[in-house]
Amino acid sequence: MTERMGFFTDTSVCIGCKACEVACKEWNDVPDDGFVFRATSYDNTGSLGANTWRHVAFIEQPRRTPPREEWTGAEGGEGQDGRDGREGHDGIEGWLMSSDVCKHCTHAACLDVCPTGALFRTEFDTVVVQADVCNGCGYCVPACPYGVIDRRERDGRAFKCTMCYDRQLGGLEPACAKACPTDSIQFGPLDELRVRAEERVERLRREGRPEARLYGASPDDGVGGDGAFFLLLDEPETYGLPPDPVVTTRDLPAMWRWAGGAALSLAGAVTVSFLSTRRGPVPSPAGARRGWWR
Amino acid sequence: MVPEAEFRSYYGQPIIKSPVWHEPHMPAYLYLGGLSGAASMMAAAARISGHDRLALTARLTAAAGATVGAGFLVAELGRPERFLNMLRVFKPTSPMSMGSWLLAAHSGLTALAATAALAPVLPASAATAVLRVPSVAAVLPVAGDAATMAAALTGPLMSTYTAVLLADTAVPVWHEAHRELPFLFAGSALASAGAAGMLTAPRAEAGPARAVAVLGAAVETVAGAVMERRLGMLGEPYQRGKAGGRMRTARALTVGGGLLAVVAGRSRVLTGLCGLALTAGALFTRFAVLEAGRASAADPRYTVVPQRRRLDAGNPASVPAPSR
Amino acid sequence: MNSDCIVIQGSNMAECHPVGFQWVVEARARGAKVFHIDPRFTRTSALADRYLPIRAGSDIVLLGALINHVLTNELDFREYVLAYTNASTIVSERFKDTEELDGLFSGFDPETRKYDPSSWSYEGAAEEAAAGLRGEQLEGGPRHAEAAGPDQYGAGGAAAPVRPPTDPTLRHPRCVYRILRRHFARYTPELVEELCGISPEGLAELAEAITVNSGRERTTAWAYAVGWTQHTVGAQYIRTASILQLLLGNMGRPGGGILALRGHASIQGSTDIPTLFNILPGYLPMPHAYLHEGLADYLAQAGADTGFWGRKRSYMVSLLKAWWGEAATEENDFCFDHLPRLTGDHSHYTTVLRQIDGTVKGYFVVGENPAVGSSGGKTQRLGLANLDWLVVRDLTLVETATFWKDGPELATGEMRTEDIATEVFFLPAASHVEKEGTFTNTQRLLQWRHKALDPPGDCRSELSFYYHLGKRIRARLGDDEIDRPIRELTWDYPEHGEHAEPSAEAVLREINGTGPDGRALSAYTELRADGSTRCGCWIYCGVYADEVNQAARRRPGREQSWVAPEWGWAWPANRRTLYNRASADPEGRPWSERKAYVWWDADKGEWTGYDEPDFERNKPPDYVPPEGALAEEALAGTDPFIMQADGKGWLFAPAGLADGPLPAHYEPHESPLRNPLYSRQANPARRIYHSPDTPYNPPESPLFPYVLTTYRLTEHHTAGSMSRPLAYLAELQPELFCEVSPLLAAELGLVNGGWATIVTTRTAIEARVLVTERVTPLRLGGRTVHQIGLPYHWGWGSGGLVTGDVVNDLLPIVLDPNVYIQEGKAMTCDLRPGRRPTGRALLDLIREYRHD
Amino acid sequence: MARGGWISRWPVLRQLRGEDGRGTAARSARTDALRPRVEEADSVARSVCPYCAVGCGQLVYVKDGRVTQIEGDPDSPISRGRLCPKGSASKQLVTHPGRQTQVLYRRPHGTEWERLDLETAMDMIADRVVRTRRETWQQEDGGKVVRRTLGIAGLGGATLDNEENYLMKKLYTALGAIQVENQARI
Repeated sequence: MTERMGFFTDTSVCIGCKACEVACKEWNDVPDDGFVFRATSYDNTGSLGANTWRHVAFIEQPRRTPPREEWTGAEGGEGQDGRDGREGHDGIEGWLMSSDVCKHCTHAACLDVCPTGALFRTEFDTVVVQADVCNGCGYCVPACPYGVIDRRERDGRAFKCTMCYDRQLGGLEPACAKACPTDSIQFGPLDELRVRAEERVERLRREGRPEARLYGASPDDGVGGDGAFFLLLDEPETYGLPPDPVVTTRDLPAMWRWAGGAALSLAGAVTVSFLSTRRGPVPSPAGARRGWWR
Repeated sequence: MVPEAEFRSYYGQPIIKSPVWHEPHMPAYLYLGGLSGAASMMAAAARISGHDRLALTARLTAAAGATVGAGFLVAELGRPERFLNMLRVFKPTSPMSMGSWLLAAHSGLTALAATAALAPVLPASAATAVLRVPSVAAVLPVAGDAATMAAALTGPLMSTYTAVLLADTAVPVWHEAHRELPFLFAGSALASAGAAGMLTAPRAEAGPARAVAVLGAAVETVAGAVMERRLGMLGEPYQRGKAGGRMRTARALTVGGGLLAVVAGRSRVLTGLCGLALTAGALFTRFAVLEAGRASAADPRYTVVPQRRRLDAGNPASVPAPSR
Repeated sequence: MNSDCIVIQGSNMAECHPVGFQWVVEARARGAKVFHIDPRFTRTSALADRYLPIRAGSDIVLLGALINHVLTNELDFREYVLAYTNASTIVSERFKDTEELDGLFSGFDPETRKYDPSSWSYEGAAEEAAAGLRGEQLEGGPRHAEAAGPDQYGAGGAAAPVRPPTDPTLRHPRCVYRILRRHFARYTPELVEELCGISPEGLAELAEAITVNSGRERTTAWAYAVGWTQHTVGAQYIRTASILQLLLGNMGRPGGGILALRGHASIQGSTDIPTLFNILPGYLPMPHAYLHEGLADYLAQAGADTGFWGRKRSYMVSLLKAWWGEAATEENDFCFDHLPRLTGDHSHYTTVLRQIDGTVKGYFVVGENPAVGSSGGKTQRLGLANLDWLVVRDLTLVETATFWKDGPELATGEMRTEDIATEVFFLPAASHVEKEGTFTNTQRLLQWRHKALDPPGDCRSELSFYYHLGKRIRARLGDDEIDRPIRELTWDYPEHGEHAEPSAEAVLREINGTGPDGRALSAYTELRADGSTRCGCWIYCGVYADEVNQAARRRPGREQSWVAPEWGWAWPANRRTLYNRASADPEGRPWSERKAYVWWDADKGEWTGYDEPDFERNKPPDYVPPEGALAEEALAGTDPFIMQADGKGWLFAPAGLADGPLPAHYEPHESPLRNPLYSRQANPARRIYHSPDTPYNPPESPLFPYVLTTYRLTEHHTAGSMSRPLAYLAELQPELFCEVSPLLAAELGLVNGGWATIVTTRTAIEARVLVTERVTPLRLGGRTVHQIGLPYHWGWGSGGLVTGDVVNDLLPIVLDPNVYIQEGKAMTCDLRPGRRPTGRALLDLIREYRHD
Repeated sequence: MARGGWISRWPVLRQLRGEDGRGTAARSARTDALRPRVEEADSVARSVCPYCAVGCGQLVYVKDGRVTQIEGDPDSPISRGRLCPKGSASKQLVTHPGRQTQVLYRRPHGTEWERLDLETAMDMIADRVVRTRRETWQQEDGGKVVRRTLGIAGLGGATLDNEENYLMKKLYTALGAIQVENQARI
């Protein structure tokens, strides 16, 4: 296994241009996700799925009064005319944009539960689906704690971000990271990215953005840390991310134990049933042929 | 249930993906797998205890359940032609992988057991010629009995592994119910198998089947009740909406069937009703569980709130170091 | 990128120039403060330090107030202002300001609604004429800002004196500095609050930031786009910013200036080498029938004789030689008479009306889609329907090509396909990868595109089309007089490939120009007025220097200085920052180490620095021009603005503008407010049309209470023919929507995701509703003014996977008098819930709204 | 990595040989053979994005006469290899099915498009230009020589090359057509 590669998505410089979504689709020949006006700010692709491997979320933060000092444009004058002009309306405090992607978990549930080996861990420590193997059992879909992977209708197989595995094999960076105009999406050795992210978050906090926090960067979390982690400016759930995800297979041993217990109970129940009704009706004609153990 | 204010989401969109499994495929497989498993256990017990008619029908039920169930499983695949890929890897971390190997073994065993049992009465034809090769004919009964006994080991697992299959996902009402689900399914499997036995075996031998049915109904009912209570807020999906309705129907049918089984006595009609009720109950349970899973996945509240509470309580989730 | 403060106003840079915005993000990371001033909170605002919501169409008030702030507090970069601008120049006593004439400058003729600029001239100077590059370089703005020159300035005279009377103490009441102070005195914070909706606190913060971040050590940059140009006072918006930036000493210096963020790959190139009616390549004016009898006459009036423009004869003669070769001789004025003459306004919208009145018979539309892309789309379509023949060249079947088949007028019954006599030719075009050639980007940088593969099917480049069309036309000529200009035209370029594609490099070489020896020239200073040199576009001279395609240079950026002089080629003479002489003090030393860019190296006796000096390399700072010197010799070593007659940055423009030497605030043609400054509601010289098909919304009309502004989205391109057919872009913004504030939505009962109908006197369109706090209702003069935003990318065709109503159909046809750009950024409209009526019912609805 | 027949590639066997069932053992032959498609390109052209005026560098990869990929040119000091969504969609711009590749003709009062071959179309257009020019030629206007036609007008987009604009302006002007306009004004 070579060095572990990953994504660091710094949402504080994301301009929501969606170049990542397009670059990803152009490279990976991902079909369009339908033409639906969702009226959810500028987001019309909704969420990650089989046909959207990068998804940009748009969160319009209504201003909470009193204006929080740290937010852009929230202080002093603007807060003033904001209130004047809006007749009680709080107006806009900020517009968060964030490019979501498969997290390539250290403990990846999709990979754990895949029965065919279609999902596998690459030499870059990323998690990739082999389309030539997947038989569309769909198990990985509900297994993912982030709701990333999904089965493509009609095609029948499961798809998700590969962190451009083929490009990495050629020493190229993933399409989304390469296209990203403001370098909000950074690709590189995970360890370096984590250091860079720590520095960035520190700086933001110094500049008066206490709400800045890293998401998925800790190796101690419920999935053992994400290969693709984020710098967020609000609670994860407002971005559609689980606040404290856990890899479902963590509890698998316990599950087997309970299932084993249930299996034994079942066996026991059957035995009891037969024992309790041992003295049954008159021996059937078959009764002549006793069991061989007699 | 936390107040709305605490709970935030992205335009109310779900965080995890709903299971893509279709109806009736998945619930039908869950039912048939359970039925086959319990039935094979019953077949063994019956064989041992000399309820040979019951043993025969149980063998056939087990074989049929496994075969048809496997059919539903294949039909569920997005790429059915690739069903053999299920045996491509051996993966302890994947209940479905384990289940596939288990199903392969179990369906093989039950098929052999059934064939052996049927050999004497099968009409002579090219297809069955092999069964009348003297050497084959000689070992077949023994092999059949051996297969039956072996299936008694795979059977109970067949009936309960499906609970792990569901629990080992991010679907809140499945994952959090990983203690009770196996018992719910085990009970349901017993009830189904018992019902099948009552319906197929001659009255004279139906006694044990009736007992199995009653016990199954009891276990299923109790497990369900316990599960919903322990899940607390996460129990809602089992009580509300479509899933709730199915759950209640399942419970009524199971309880009713159970009671009927007790009093049915020698009445063919009552026995028939009872068997049908339990069978329907078992089916409804599986449909209800699947639907509850979908409902809990579709509402971000069931994903976010428990995790939020975990964080607020200061004990975030964690996992032991990489197993790789 | 080197700015200490960046003000983005009239531009949504993050959305419309995302990749360019990376430099803003970097500057911010280095500590620069970023302001965004816009009617809407956009993706740019989200990344700015500070967002100020402003009412569309009120920018001059804000900028004027900033100028007022700088002047009254004497915060200007005095040393720079005195040395490099015309602040001390004394203006003719005949000049009268808007403050004296209630919204008019002296020289206005109510009959023609045009200005005679003679009274704006410098003390003791005769009238000014229109210099080709007047103001243009300075403004960095729409390169055709002098476009209307020839037919605007009446009888021109001699150029501005190179050394007009001045008062370095700035005390003379008629010196430019004093005039400015008087003129902008009324642009107060109170006025800003009343007209722009920006609070005094917001204004104070902005004023503080730009003044603190200007001077020797620091620079502030301004970035704008069509949010400034598409107004009836568009050119004056940019003038106002220029005045402010000159006062702050931010022109010609690193991290300073005014950036025009242009919207199309080569929109810059298409004005440098114009497909515009009123100029020839290199901003030489088209000859005017009533002004220019012959070449001498033309040159005498085509602008200043001092400054580099003073070489205009060599530019013009070289162009004529490039076009008519041997046929062009001293005797025949180098075929000057082959040039057709203008007699007035022949611009886009006027031409359309000429289509409707039947004057125009044939129309070529190449890579453009006026049926949905121009204001008052219905007028456009009426024009198209009245042509004899129409040639459309594009990648997809644009609405302009299919209007006869599926235009909106068919649905309303105003047109019937069978009645439309227009003969339509649709020719598929080659894409940017299927042909070679140069684009000129927004920084005047020419970049060569190599051809990747042949175009499919019948697709051809425009180069190929026009070349072969020209050959066919020449083959059909007789030998009579009127055919001479074509017969004698130089029209032979090497052909290659199975499609006989003409060589783009050969054309570029012709544009670059050749000397007497037939070899490529390397600088426009080599151009001669005697006909010994040929040059297709003097400002591009040097792009093929040393017989090398300089635009194709691609030395990796990481291997060069941040100026990256070896990537492509920038006009003029590969200079990346114009007038960069101003980045050094009068003695030629950098204003500061931090802001060093170009400086005088006394030892070597030449100008040097990071960039190509935009100055005569060996002219020392202490050079004083001899009397009667011409062209560049007439400029001193301290005159950085070398295209100007006097080498100064013009705070006050004695000529060159059609609507006044100074900016004044006028309301948009359609506005819900009365102009409190003057009794003149809107720009008195604005260009209006009286066409029954495109009436105007009356000002302050209760029928149209809302301010409407239009804009682009990152996910689409202009009218959508390059984005709506693309699944990957269409899915990102699938439907036309209007952005409204929750307050307005509540008032009108609009539902997020539902439908709304937007109405003007032109037409009504429907759009999905996007309710958002990003649109701010403004409190102006005690009343709440609601603004409505509409992206304009949709149409019914163009092979679009997504379609929608045509926003431009709502717009009025009213133009800026300098550049003839329509007012597309500030109109009024009505808004109602639900979808629009269809068919006849739509016409009935509009009738209700028409005030006649 | 195991090659050869599917038996020896069967992951279960490879697991028995000690490979990771969630890693190397699960790899398919196709996965082992994977490479970035740009490596197979026959040619790479250095180009410039056709959308806005920033002028981002593009690399155009061509294989078997088809564009297989367009992405940013890292060498460009303007864009440093980055592209916006439109620039990133450039490949679709030049390859999408909605793109027209045939000449179409609509005769006066016609209700449908008709096919026309390119050469014929060019000749017909040339005929019309010459005819219209002659019919609408204006030698004088109010006693002043103008030598022009108001019968022919042109409107150009701002995505045309400088060379193209140059030939257009040159030809129009020589023809005496002065109503030449451009998106720059719009």
